[in-house]
Amino acid sequence: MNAIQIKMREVAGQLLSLGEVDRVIGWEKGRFAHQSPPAFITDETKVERLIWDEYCLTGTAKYLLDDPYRAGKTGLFARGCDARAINRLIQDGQVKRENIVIIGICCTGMSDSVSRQMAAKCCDCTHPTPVVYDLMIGEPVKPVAKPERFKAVAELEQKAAQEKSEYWTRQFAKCIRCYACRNICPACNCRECFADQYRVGWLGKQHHTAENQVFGLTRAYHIADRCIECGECARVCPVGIPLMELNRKLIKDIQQLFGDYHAGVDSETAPPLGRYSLDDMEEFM
Amino acid sequence: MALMTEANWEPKVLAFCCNWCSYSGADLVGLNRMKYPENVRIVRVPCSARVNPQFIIRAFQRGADGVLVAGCHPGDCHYSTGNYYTRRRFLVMKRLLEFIGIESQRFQARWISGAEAVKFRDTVTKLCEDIKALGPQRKLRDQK
Amino acid sequence: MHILAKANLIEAIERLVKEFKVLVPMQYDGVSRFSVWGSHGMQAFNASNTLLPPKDSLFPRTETLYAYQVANQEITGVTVRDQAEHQIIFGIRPCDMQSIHCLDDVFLTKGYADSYYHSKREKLLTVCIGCTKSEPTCFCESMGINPAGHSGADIQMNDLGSGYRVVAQSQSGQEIVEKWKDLLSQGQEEVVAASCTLKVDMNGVPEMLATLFEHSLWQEVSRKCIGCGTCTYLCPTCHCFDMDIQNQGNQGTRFRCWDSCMFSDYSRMAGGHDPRPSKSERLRNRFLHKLQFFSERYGKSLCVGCGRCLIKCPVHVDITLLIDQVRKEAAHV
Amino acid sequence: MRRIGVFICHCGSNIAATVDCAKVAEAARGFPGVVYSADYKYMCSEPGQEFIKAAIAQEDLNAIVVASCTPRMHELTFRKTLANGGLNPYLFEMANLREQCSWVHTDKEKATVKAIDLVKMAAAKANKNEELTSSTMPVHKKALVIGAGIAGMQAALDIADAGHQVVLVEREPTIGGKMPMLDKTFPTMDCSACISTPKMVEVAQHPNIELLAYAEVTEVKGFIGSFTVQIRQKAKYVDHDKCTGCGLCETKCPSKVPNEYDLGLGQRACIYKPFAQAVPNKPVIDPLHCRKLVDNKCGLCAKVCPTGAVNYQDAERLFTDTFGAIVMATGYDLYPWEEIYGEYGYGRFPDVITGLQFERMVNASGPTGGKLKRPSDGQEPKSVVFIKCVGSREPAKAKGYCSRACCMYTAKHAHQVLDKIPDAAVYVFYMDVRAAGKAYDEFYEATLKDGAVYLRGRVSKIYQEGSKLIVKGEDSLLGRPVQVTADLVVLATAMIPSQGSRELAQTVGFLPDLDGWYQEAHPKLRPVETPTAGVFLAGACQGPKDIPDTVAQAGAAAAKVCGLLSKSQLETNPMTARSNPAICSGCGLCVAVCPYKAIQLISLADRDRYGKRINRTVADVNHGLCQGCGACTVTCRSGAIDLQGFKNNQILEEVDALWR
Amino acid sequence: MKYAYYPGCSLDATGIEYDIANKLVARTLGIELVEIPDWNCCGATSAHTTNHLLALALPARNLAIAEAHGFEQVAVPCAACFARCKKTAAAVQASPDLQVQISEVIGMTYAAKSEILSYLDVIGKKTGLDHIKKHVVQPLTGLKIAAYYGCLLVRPVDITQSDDPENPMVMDRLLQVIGAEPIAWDYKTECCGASQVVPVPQLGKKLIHDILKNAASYGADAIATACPLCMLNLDMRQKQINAMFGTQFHIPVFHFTELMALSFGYSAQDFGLAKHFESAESLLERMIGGKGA
Repeated sequence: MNAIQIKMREVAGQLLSLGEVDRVIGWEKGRFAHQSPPAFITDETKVERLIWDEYCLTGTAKYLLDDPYRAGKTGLFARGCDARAINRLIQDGQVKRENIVIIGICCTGMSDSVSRQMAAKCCDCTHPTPVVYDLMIGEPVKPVAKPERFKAVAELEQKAAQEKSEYWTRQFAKCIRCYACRNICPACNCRECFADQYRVGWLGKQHHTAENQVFGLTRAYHIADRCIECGECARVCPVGIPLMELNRKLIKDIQQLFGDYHAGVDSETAPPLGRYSLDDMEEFM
Repeated sequence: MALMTEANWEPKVLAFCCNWCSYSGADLVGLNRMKYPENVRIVRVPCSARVNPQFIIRAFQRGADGVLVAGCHPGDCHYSTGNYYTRRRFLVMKRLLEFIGIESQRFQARWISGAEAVKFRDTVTKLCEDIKALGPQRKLRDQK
Repeated sequence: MHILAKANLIEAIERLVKEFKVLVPMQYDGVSRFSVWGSHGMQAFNASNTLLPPKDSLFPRTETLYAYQVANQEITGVTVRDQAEHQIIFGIRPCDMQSIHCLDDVFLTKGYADSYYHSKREKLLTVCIGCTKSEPTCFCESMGINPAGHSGADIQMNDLGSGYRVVAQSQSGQEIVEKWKDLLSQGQEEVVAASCTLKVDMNGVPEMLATLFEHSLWQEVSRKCIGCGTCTYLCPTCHCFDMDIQNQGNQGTRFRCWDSCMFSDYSRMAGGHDPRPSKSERLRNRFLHKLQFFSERYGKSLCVGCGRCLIKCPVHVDITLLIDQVRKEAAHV
Repeated sequence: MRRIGVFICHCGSNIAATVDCAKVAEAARGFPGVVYSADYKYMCSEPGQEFIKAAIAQEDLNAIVVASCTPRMHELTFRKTLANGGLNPYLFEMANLREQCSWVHTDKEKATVKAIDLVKMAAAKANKNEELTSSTMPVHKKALVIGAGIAGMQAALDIADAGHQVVLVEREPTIGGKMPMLDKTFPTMDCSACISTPKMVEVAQHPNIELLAYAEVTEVKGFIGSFTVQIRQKAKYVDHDKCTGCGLCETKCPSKVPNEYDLGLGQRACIYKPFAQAVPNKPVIDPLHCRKLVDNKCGLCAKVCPTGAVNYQDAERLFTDTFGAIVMATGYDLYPWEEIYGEYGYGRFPDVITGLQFERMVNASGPTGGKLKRPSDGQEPKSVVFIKCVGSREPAKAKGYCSRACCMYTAKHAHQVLDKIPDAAVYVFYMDVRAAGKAYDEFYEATLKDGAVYLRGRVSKIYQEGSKLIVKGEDSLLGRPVQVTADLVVLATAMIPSQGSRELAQTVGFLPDLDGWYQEAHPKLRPVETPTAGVFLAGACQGPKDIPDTVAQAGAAAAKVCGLLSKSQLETNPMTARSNPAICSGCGLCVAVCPYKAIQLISLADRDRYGKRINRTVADVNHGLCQGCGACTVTCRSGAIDLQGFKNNQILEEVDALWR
Repeated sequence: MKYAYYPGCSLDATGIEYDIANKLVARTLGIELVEIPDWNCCGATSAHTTNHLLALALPARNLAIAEAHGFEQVAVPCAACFARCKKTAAAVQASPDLQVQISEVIGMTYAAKSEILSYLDVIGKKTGLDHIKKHVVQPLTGLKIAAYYGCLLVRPVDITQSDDPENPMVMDRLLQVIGAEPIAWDYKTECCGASQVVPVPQLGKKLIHDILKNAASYGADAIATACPLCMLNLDMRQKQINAMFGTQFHIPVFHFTELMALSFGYSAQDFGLAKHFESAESLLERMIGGKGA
């Protein structure tokens, strides 16, 4: 693992000292061994803080949105999911490609900070190697089709309506409306989220199961054709709601209905729900 | 409200109808004095592409027992491409609603032209019968 | 000294259920919280603490304040919804017990008592169980709290292995001990007190913070924060709320619900001005409220060291690390 | 909260029969925002409308709900009533109690419950209605007609006669299009030049028409009422002001090249008029073949020119102008049969020609002076075979549609051969004869009587045997193969959109159909309009058609343009989308779904959260183009773009009202 | 290049000289032809006029054997067999349940994966023209030849997928490479009457007459074909045509591989030139100095 870490520090040091970027976003150690939160390094003497271990779980791309109009360029360490997140942000017009120096890292999967096993999102990862980068660290690997990642969805689909209804009602009863799933998601880059627009009345502020479900369903539909399957929403949810099952259900349907489409793999192909085809499946005749 | 007590529960079905085709199709049912159950309430929208899937979630949350989205046949849209987007959006939304436990009969999307009065009447009548069989919709209901 | 054998625990609780709504630590679907005795889930007495704090028994997530009627453009009837029931939080930990005291300061002192909180607080009894082991994230000792127990609880129990030592610390606590008379036995076992592995030096911190308002450390710490509400909604002492109307046409209800100072629209004013425009101001505000403002106003820290925010913060913002950094920065300001 | 007045109509007994209108009115009084409610026998009648106006004044109402028939019937009527009553017409909602309640239900009690719900929905929406005013857009009283064939000329003349300015743009050096190439026109057999050249002259002399021949449209911006168009006129190398059209230069020019106008049957000089009666009747120089321009030799034409009009340094000129309306009249071309039809020899046999080449030969001003000759040896053909549907009705390898005019012009050609060559034998291989116009079938019958032999069947092969062409086919009525020895074979080739018409459609901003013909807004109800407001269609560019239909369509398009240009301002539909820059994140998803390209991303000067000046991208809706379909409002996740009159909160209120 | 080789009944009997010539050409060009073991008749016209399933099963069996032996490409010299095999492959690819049915009938699985090529395509398309030119030792200079394709090699277009149905050029290019002069005549793809010449002689013979007449009108010294039945009709029946129409046609007809063999230096005896009805000796003598005689 530390071969990558040494390379990361070397590259970050160069970029900062040459002034190519005025900050680098990577990961650093937290207080405990299983914590490697994002790190923001602004001067080359501090690159020693950068680390690469099995707990670098948080996505780095969405931090580009914190101050979208800052002048300087950002050096961004990007694993497979971060690269797709960058494509996502570029395609949504929130970030300009020329403002980022992408340092791709061929990721081999991270560990869950509680179970210490391979994190769920990494088991299901199809594009471990970054799809867009300026320079690359590690051995590139071809994308892996992992159809079994839809297994949980397929099982749930077979269940009776009542059972599915109870399952999701119970899950969303746990929701504490902390909006961590929305704030970590690279596909959620609205300037003002529908959940915050109380005057329009999309969503009540009350914390109870019905409003939680409306928020969960609406957010799932909003990112249906743009979710890059980075799995962060499910990871950061403090009460463990299986949000990726909702997203995977939509992704599976969209791929079956409108042909193979992987969000964020390139920044040209428009998301399927924003286009149409004359010979789309006809179910409403 | 008499309708709301569970004993003599009468289903309430919401229908979003596009102004140029299905709304005028619904009018034509009236002109021909054809009959269908009283449970349907029609909301007029300029085009089926105006119907936001969030309206459907909202209807079920407030207590709708069934929802219908009706638009022009693909190719006939007054705004040329509106219903192509409607088709994609509700192919996906229909499956999501089923996935969270709303019975498939409760949400229907249909292409109904301005001349297809019979098709509108039959669609609505069948929808109401299915919903009566299924019973009241509890799924996303607000805690009262 | 009274001993309640673990075997009699269920019976003891059953006796309270008649008069009180007993809340016990329960675990289901991966979430531990204080739920009504007998509801769905597994008891979690031996867990160190619940994920969700007990505060929602006193300060509910969503609470209807009053209902109103409207007739031809005027409000005709307003009925206040303020019925509280007798509750017992059974198995509260000393840190959460201290958090209730913090909430008492906010809602009941300084010249205004919140009636909704007050009516619930009057009818609340607390049975505190001391901690026998601490989590790596616990640092209540550093916050001046004794993991073994808390004087503010009505009854203080300590786990002795086969049973619990029971000490009544208030009149109503004594009444409960009376009810358990036949279940109690006598014994002299020593209480084994847990101690926190995570230490942080709190003294002088409020004063240090007063000098660091403009310091750049707030940008540093807040860069990785994603502005979600996890820390505030898991924190036992956070007490911010928002109010809105649920309009039902001719009638409706006014309710209050939890809000988080970390949200981007929390302090946005009409016209779009926001005194705390970015997350660095917001994070600074939360830490200063926890560690400085509250102690300046009420003389005690608003952080009780329960460690919940350390566990669940998606990006591991750590209040203890911050305190260490504050000490370092204050040294040479 | 609004002060709403609810008016329940009995519609005689149509509603009152199955809905207790008084009960609905009484219930309506309890709805939020409703301060006045009444029921009346005929709301849409004169007294009904007066009743509303009176109520507005007395009760100080600021929103009206009328529960009567379908809004598709009387929405406009009641909007006018509000306007007369001093209220903004868009503070108004209708509940459809007739077509969608009383007429479709029988149980009065349930129908009344439903009626109350429908009124409650309307009132809930009315509560959130806002005052909308339609803005206006300037209309430049000038029309642009692209293509100066018979369609373009007729449209230009009709618009100009109505007193409007017209700019007529034509790509070729002369106007007139295909019609002057023809000899006779069916069914009256009057000479084509005699009825088209006068129109060309009329166009050239019309005070309101500015003719730009030898020019192409290169760029079109803007929208209905103000299209900004850039036109590029190619270099003519002849100053048409000085030139008198004497034609001396044409006779002197040494280098001859095949004349495109004669489809390769005739020659022309490098300084040339496509044909004698060309308009403008002045030559242009062919830059590709003129020796002077290519390798700086010769220069004879400049020497002989009496007025010194020749200028070898001439350059192309750019014009930019603003127009209120555009008429597309780009016409058709013939299908390149040589690429596909191996059975007819892939174009190897010179005596296999197209209908247009036949026209050029029989045309008196044509290359053969009206004499029918075999291109191979110039002999007069004694046996002529016509083959119809070459490329048309051939979905397998060419075009699936019928090109409409070939049955008639083939009958005409057969008639002309029998006229010009008394002892000639004429055979026509056909599938069907489609002669549906006025006096068309009679014309076909006459041709049969003249002795044309119609053989029902397709030709399977043509090959050369000596100087003759052997045409092998089948007579499906006799069920026998047939072989004809022919001197000349004329193919009735399919019509296709003119070359470059697809790119031009993209430039102007509308879509051609799958075959490349311009897509009309509605095949039956709006045949001369395109979905893009302000762009109209005339003639064969919209689909194959003959001259009578073309002229009729040109007149229709002109009428539409005159309707548009008669107003100095265009009232825009106020119920259009509007984007809120405060919420818009500039993601651009809405831009792609708008069928009218009415949304574009613009740069907005703004301040970031610390007050620093920044520029950020937001969506901006052009109210002239937006037709109010609302597709963008659903694509916009944050609801920044909303449709006025059908806003998100209005529809949510309507939905919520049902379950309050 | 290695091909499964399906000779078919004609090349085993009446068209034997075509088979020999094919093998000589293959040997020279280094193409390995492996005859499909235990092949059966493809059914030709008689099968598909009697039973549709049989007409598909017969060729399917041959192709299944070829597939079983791992051949990705099958060379089919006879035009009729080529058409039948192509039709079978297309039908099976189009419908999975037909594939199951046929596999049951022939007792083997037939996956319709292998590529079916006429021998003309094998030589004319798959082996490069310059590779062929290297082996031409005796170019047939001055020999004006009418390349005759017939119908089954080029029609129906979507099944044969080989050349332009109206004006094919594969054989013309081959003839050019071996030094001959292909003529641009009109009857390249007109039908030779095939088996109809027997039951409906006046029609069949007329068709053959027209072909010969058109070839003669362009001064063809010989006609080249790539189908044993066309060869038979054009070569064997010239005497009957002359008798019937009073014409004097004596145009030798060759299989295109016979001409190629000659250009590669083989002598007439090496392949059955003597078996031709219209004697070709006089022509060859004139052309290549009598070496072949």
